[in-house]
Amino acid sequence: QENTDSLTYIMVSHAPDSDSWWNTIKNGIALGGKQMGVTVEYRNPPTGDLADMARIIEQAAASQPDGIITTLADFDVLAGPIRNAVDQGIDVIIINSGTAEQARDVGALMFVGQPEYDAGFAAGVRAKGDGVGSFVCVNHVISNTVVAERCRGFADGLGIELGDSMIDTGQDPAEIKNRVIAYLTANPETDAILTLGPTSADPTILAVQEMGIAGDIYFGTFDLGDEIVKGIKEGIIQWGIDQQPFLQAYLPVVILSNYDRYGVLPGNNINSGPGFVTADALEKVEKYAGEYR
Amino acid sequence: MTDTSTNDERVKEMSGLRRALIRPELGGIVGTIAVFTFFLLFAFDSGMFSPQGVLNWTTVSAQFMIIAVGACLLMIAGEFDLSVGSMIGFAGMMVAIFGVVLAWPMWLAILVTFAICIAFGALNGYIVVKTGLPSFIVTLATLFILRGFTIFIPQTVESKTIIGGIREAAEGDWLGALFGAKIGGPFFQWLGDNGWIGVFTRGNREGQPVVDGIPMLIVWAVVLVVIGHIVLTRTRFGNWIFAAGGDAQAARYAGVPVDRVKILMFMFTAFCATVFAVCQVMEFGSAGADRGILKEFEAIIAVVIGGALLTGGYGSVIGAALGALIFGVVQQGLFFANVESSLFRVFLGVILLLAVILNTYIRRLITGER
Amino acid sequence: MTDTSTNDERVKEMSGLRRALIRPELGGIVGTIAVFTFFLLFAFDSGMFSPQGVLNWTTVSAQFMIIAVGACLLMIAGEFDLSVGSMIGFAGMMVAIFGVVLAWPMWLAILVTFAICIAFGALNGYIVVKTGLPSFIVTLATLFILRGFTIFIPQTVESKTIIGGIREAAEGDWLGALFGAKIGGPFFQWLGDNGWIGVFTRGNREGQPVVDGIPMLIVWAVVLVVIGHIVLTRTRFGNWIFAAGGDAQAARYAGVPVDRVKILMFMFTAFCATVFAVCQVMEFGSAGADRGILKEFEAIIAVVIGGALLTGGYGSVIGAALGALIFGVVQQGLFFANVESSLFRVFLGVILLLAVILNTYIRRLITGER
Amino acid sequence: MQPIIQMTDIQKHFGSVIALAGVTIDFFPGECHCLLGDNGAGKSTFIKTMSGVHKPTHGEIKFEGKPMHFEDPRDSIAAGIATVYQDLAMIPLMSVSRNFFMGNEPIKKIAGIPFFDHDHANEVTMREMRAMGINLRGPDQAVGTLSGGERQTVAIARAVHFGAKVLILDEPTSALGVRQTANVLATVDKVRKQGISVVFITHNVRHAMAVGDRFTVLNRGKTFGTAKKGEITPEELQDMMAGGQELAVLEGSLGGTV
Amino acid sequence: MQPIIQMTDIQKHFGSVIALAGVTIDFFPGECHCLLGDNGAGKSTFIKTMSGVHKPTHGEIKFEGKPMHFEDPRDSIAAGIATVYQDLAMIPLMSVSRNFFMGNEPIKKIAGIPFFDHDHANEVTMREMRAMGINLRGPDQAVGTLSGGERQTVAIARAVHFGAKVLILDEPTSALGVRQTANVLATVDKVRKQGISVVFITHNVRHAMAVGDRFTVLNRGKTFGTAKKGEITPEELQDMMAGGQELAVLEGSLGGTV
Ligand SMILES: Nc1ncnc2c1ncn2[C@@H]1O[C@H](COP(=O)(O)OP(=O)(O)OP(=O)(O)O)[C@@H](O)[C@H]1O
Ligand SMILES: Nc1ncnc2c1ncn2[C@@H]1O[C@H](COP(=O)(O)OP(=O)(O)OP(=O)(O)O)[C@@H](O)[C@H]1O
Ligand SMILES: [Mg+2]
Ligand SMILES: [Mg+2]
Repeated sequence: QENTDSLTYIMVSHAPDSDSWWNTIKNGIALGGKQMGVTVEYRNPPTGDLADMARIIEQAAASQPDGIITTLADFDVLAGPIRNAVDQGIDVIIINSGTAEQARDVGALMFVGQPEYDAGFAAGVRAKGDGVGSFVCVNHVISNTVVAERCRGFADGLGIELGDSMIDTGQDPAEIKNRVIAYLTANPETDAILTLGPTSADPTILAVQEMGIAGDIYFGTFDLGDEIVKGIKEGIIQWGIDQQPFLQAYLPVVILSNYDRYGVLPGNNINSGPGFVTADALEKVEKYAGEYR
Repeated sequence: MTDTSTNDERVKEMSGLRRALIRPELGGIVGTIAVFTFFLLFAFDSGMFSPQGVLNWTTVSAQFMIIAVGACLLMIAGEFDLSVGSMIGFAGMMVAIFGVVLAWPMWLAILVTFAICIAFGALNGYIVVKTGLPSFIVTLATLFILRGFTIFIPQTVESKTIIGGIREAAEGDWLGALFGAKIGGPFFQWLGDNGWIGVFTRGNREGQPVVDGIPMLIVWAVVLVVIGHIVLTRTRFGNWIFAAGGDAQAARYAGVPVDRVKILMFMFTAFCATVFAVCQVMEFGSAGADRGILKEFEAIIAVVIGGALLTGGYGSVIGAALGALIFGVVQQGLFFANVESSLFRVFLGVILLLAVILNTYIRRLITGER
Repeated sequence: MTDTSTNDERVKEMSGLRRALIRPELGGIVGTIAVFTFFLLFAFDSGMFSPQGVLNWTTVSAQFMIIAVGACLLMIAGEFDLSVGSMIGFAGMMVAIFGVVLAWPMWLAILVTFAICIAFGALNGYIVVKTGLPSFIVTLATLFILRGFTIFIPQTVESKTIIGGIREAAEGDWLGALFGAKIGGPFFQWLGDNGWIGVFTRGNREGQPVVDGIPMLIVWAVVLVVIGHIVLTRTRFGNWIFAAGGDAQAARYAGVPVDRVKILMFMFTAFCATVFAVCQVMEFGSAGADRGILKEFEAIIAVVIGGALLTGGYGSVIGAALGALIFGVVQQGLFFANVESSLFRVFLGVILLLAVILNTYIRRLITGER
Repeated sequence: MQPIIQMTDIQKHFGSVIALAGVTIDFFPGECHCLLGDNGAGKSTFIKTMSGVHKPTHGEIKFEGKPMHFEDPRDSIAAGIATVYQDLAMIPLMSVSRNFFMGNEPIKKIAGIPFFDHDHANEVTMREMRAMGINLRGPDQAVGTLSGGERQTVAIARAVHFGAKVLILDEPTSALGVRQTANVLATVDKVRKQGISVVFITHNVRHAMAVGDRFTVLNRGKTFGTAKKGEITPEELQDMMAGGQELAVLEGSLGGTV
Repeated sequence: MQPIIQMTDIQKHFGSVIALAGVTIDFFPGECHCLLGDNGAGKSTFIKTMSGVHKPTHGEIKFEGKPMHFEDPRDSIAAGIATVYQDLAMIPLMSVSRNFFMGNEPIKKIAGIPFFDHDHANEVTMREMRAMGINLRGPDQAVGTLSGGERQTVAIARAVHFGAKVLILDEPTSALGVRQTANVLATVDKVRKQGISVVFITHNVRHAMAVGDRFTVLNRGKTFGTAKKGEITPEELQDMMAGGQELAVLEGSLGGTV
C-alpha cells in the first residue's frame, strides 16, 4: 500500500450555503475525519445550482483526493463528472440522494442514504394507512429539484395526483406560516401536512398552533431539528422522517479510510433511512437535533 | 408688468379633483383599491376576510412595511441597499448568539445587535459616500460578506446553522416583549366571548378567540410608517433627504450635509432590518442562516410599487406602505384564492410592471418631467 | 494665436508608461496578475495547475465570460438585466420541453428556444425604452416571470422540476454538437499517449487522456469576447453603444438610434444567456428549475470587476472577460486552497469592493471625471 | 428664392403646458435668421420641432417645398439639418473625437467589414477645433474634462462640420468667452455666405445685430414680430425681446441695450 | 476699509491639470467685483475655492481678517457667503419653494418639535420670484418644469435672499432674456448698495461695465490684471478678456465690443 497516513476525502453536496440541514452532514464528516485521522473537506455550490455542483466535482477530481463523497442529486448532470473521477482512480461513495442502481451505474463503491422519491413514497404509504386522503406539501425551496421529489413520492404513495397541493412558500418563516394558514383556511378539507425540512416545519408548527388545529391535523415532516423534535414530543407532529444525515456523512469517511488502509469494504449499500421518528424514544434525538441528528 | 396673476394663458386648465388626486401615493391607492376589489370578488368566501384571515395578510404586509420604510427613505435619498436580506439573517443570528449561546440577558443581546447592525449600515454608507461608488455594488459586497458571517459564525461556535431557544431565553424580558409580544389580548378575548369573532371549537386552544392579539410587529410597522412619513414631508431633514437624492451635487452646493444624510439613511435601513429580524426571532424562537434571503428585493419592490423613483429624489413613505400592503395582500391572497403557487412569481412580476408603469405616468403628471 | 502646439503649461507631465498603462482594462489586468500570483503561491500543488485543474477553472471562467460579454455591452449601453439567471433556467427548460417532451429534432428545439429567448430580451428592451422605466425594475419583473414559468411549465407537463434525457435526444444533432461537443480530441489523445497529460487508469475509458478536448463552451466564450471587443471599439455601432449609455438624450440629439441600440443589447444579452443555457444542457443532459439562480449577479460582478461603470457609458469587453476569469479562478481556487466554504462569500464581497475601488481610481485618471 | 424650411402654424403642448401657440416662420438659404425672445417664449421648443426632437401638436413643416415628418433627430440630420442644442449633446465620458463624430462615424472598410476610422476622426476633430480657437490636449481627451465653454465649442464645431443645408444654433454663445464668441459669430457669417441657412437663437441684441439678416421675436409661444436687418434699431429690437414690458432701470454705462 | 475676503496666492490642481496657478484678490463690502476671463481661465474654480466646494491646493483665504478653512459649502453659507453656481444647484423633481429653502429650511415649532414651515416658505418664494420678474404657476411647481432662464432666476433669487455678507454670481445672466437680465443687474446694484460684497462673473463686457466697481481678468489660471471703474474703456477690457489675443474680424454692427 502507498502512504495511507495522509488521506484526503472531499465531500460535495448539492445544498446552497445556508441550508441548515446540511450542517449535520458537515459535522458528521468532521467527526469521521477526526476519528479516522484523515483530512476531510466540504464543498457545495453557493446558490444550489446543480450545474455548478458538477464543476465542483470536476474540481475535486482535479485536486486528486483519495476519495470523493457526493450526492447524486441529478443523475444526468452529475454522472459524467463522477464517472470521470472514478476512472481516474478516485473512490467515490454516493450519499443522500440518487438510487443504489444509479450509484452502481456511475461506478461508485456504494450508496449510503435514502432516495428522496422512495422516502416520500414510503411516507405516503404510511400516511395512507393512517387514513389520509389529501395533503399539502410545504416546499420552501421550490427551485431545488431534489427536494420536490419527496412531495411527488408522497403523492404517489397516497395514490393521488400531486396537482397543486405543493405550495411554494419561500424561505421567510412569517411568510411560510401565513401561507400555510392561508392555504389551510382556503382548503379546510386538507387531511395532512408534509413539510420538507426544519425551515418549513418550524413555522408550520406555529401555524397549526395558531389555527388551533395542532394535534388534530395529520402532520409529517422530513428531517429533524430542535422544534420538530419538540413538536413530535408534544404530539403536534406524527412523525419525522429521519434519514440520519450523520450516518450519510460519517460512514463514508470511515468506510473510505478503512478501504484505503486495509482494503475492507461492506458488501452492501447502506440505507441510512427512512427512519420514522415518532414520539417514542426521543431523548437522544432531542439532545443532538440539528447537530448530529 | 402685466401678468402678476397666476393665471396664465399658456397653461390649460386642470380640474381641482384631478389636481387633488395627482400625488405620489396615487399609484399605491389605486393599486390597493384594485387589489382589494379583486380579492373581494374572487376570494371572499375563502376566509381571507375573516378576522384570522385579515390578521394573516396584515402580518405579512407589516413585515414588508418595516423594511420598506427604510428602503423607501434610503431610495429617496438616492441610494439603495441590497444587504437588507443578509442583515436580517445576520441580526437574528447575533441575537441568538448573544442571548442563547453566550446567555446574556435578552435586552442586552438585542441592544448590542442593534448597535452592531447600525454600525454595519453606517459602514455601508461611509464607503458609498467616501468612494463615490454606486450603492448597488457596495451593498452587494456587504450582502455576501454578512451572509458569509451568518453561516460561518454559528457553525464555528455551535456547529449548527439554526439556533433555537430564543423564546425561552427572552421569557419575561422587557425589551424582548417590545418585539415579540401581542397587544390587545383581553379585548380580543372579550370580542370572542361575545361571539363577534370566532373562537376555537376544538384542539388545545378551545374557547380562545381565533385572533388573540395584535403582534408588536404590526405596531412597529405602523409607528415606523408614521414617523417616516412625518420626517420626510414635514421636517427640514425630510427636505434634505429629497435634495440628497434629487441631485447630490446641487444639494451639497446649497449647503445640505449630503454625506451625513445618506449615511444616516443607511443606518436607518439597517435599523429597520434589525427590527424585522428581532421581531422574527422573538416570534419564531430561532435564528437561521437562511433568514431574510431575497428580502432586499421585496423591500425594493414594495417601495417602487408605492411610487418612489429608483434613482432617488422622489417618493412617499405612505406610498411605500401601500406598496407593502399590496405586495402582502397579493401574496397571501393568491394562496387564499388557490392559485397554483409557482405562478405566484409570474403574478408578482406582472403586478410590479403594471405598478411602475402607472406610477411613472402619475409622476410625469406631477413633476412635468421631460 | 500663440498656443497652437499641444504643449500646455497648465498640464503637468505624465510619463509615457503611465499613460500606456492607464486603460479601462488595467484593473482587470492587475487583478488577474494578483489572483494568479496568489494561487501559484498558495495552491500550486493542489492540482489547480494540472491540465485537469486548468480546464476546470477555465470552463467555469468561460461560463462567466459568456454571460459577462452580454452584460458588459448592455451595461455600457446604460442598462442592465437582472433576468439573465432566470433566462438561463428558462432557456434550458425550453430546450428540454421541445427536444425531449415534445421530441422535436434537437436543432429545431434549440433554434426555437433562441427565438423565444431573444424575443423576451427584445421585450425587456422594448418596455425599458418605451416606458423609460429603469431596467432594474423591468428586468426584476422578468426575473420573477421567467423563473415562475420555469417552475410551472415542467411541473404542469411532467410533474417534476427537472427534465433529463437531453443528451440522448441530441445525439448526432449538428446544432447540438455546436454547443455540446469538445474539440481538439486527437491532440489531447496524442498528449496523453506521450504521457504529457494524465490518462484514465481504469473503467471503460482506460488509456484515454483525462482532458479529452476543449469544450465548445470555451470556444463560444472566446468567440463572443473577440466579437464583442471588436464591435465595441472598432465599429460605428460600438460608438453608439458608448453614446447610448453615456447620455441617451445627448446621443439621440446627435442622431444615434438609441432605442434600437438598447433593444439590440438586451437581445444580445438574452442571446448570451441562451448560449450559456444550451451549452449547459448539452453538457449535462438535463434542465432544472434551479439552473442559473443568481447568475445575473455573477455576470454583473464580473463586468464591474472588469472596470465597467454601472451607470453606463464606460467599460471594456476585454475587462469584463478578465473579470470573469478572476471570478472563476477565485471561486474554483478557493476550493483548491480548501478555504472554509461559508467564507467564500466573504472573500467574494471583499474582492468585489477592492476591485471597484481600484477601477474607480483608474477611471478617474482616464476620464478626468469630477 | 424658395425657402428651405417653411414652418406653418406650429403648435406644441406638453400635457397642460402650451409651449407654442401657433408660430409661422420661413427660413431661406444663405440667410441668418435670428430667433429672439424672453425666457420661456418657446424658442428652444420651436427649433426642436424643426430638428425632429418634438413632434408638433399641430402645424406643418415643409422642407425644400415638400411636407416633412421628422420622427427622430436622425431624420433631420439625414435631411441636412445640424443643431446645437441649448442643453448641449455631449457624452462626458467619451473622447472629443468620438463625440465629434457621434452619429456620423467615418467608416473604413477592411475586408469588406466597416470599421470606425479613428485616425480620420482624430485628425478632423483636431483641425476643426483649432479653427474655432480651442487647442485640445489630444483628440482622445474625454469631453467631461473640458470647461463649459470648450464643450460648447465642440458642439458648434461639430454642427458646422456636418451642417449640410441648415444650421440651428440655440444660444451657442451663452457660455463662451469673448474670443470664442467672436469666432462663433465669424463662423456663422462664413457659413451663411456658403449658402447655408442659419437659425440663430440668442438673448444678446448685439450678437443678433452682428450676424442676423432677419429677426423674429417670439413671445409667450406666439410670433411677436419680424424685422429685416437695417429696418430696426438695437433699441427697438430689445424692446420687442422684452415682450413690450418695461425694463428695470439701471445706473451705469448700459447705453440703451443690455 | 478692511476687505471681507482676502484670497492670497490660491492654487488649485486637479490631478495633472493646473486650474489655478496662484491668484490673489481682495473683495470689499459694498463693492461689485467682476471676474472676467476666457473660457477655462479658472474663474469658476476660483470662486468654488471661496465657497468651500474645492479646497485650494495652496494659498490662504481670510474672511473678515481671520484665516478660514471651508470644508464644505455649508461652512461658507454659515459664514454668510451665498453662491449661484454656473452649473446651477437645483433639484428638478423638487418644488420651487423646497428648492428655494434647500439647506435653509424655515422652522416652526409644534409641541417643541421643529417642523418645516411650508406656508412661510411658499409665501417668501412667490414674493421673491415676483420681484425678479417671474410669475410662477405656484410654489409647488417642480423646478424641472421651468425653462432654463426661469431656473437661473430661482437660483439668483435664492442667493440674494440668503446672501448675508457676500454674494457670488457665476455667469448668472448667461441664459437669461433681456428683461430678466435687466432685473438681475438691477438686483446686483441694489444688493451692493446694502453693503454686501458682490462677486460677478461674466463674459459680457457691457454687463460688467454696467455694475462692476472693479474688474479682475484671469487668464490661464493667473491674474492678468485689475482695473477700477472709470480707469478702463470697454474696448480695453475686452482686449484683456481675450487674453491679449486678436479677435476674429466681424462684419456688421459689432462696434468694438462683443
Ligand atoms: N418637455 C416639456 N414639458 C413641459 N413643459 C415644457 C417642456 N419643454 C418646454 N416646456 C415649457 O415650454 C415653455 C417654453 O420653453 P422653451 O425651452 O422653448 O423656452 P425658451 O424660449 O427656449 O427659453 P430660454 O430662453 O429660457 O431657453 C416653457 O414654459 C417651458 O417650461
Ligand atoms: N474637477 C476638475 N477636474 C479636472 N479639471 C478641471 C476640474 N474643474 C475644472 N477643471 C479644469 O480647470 C480649468 C478651469 O476651469 P473653470 O471651470 O474654472 O473655467 P472657467 O474660467 O469657469 O471657464 P468658463 O468661462 O468656460 O466657465 C479648465 O481647463 C477645466 O477643464
Ligand atoms: Mg431655450
Ligand atoms: Mg465657469
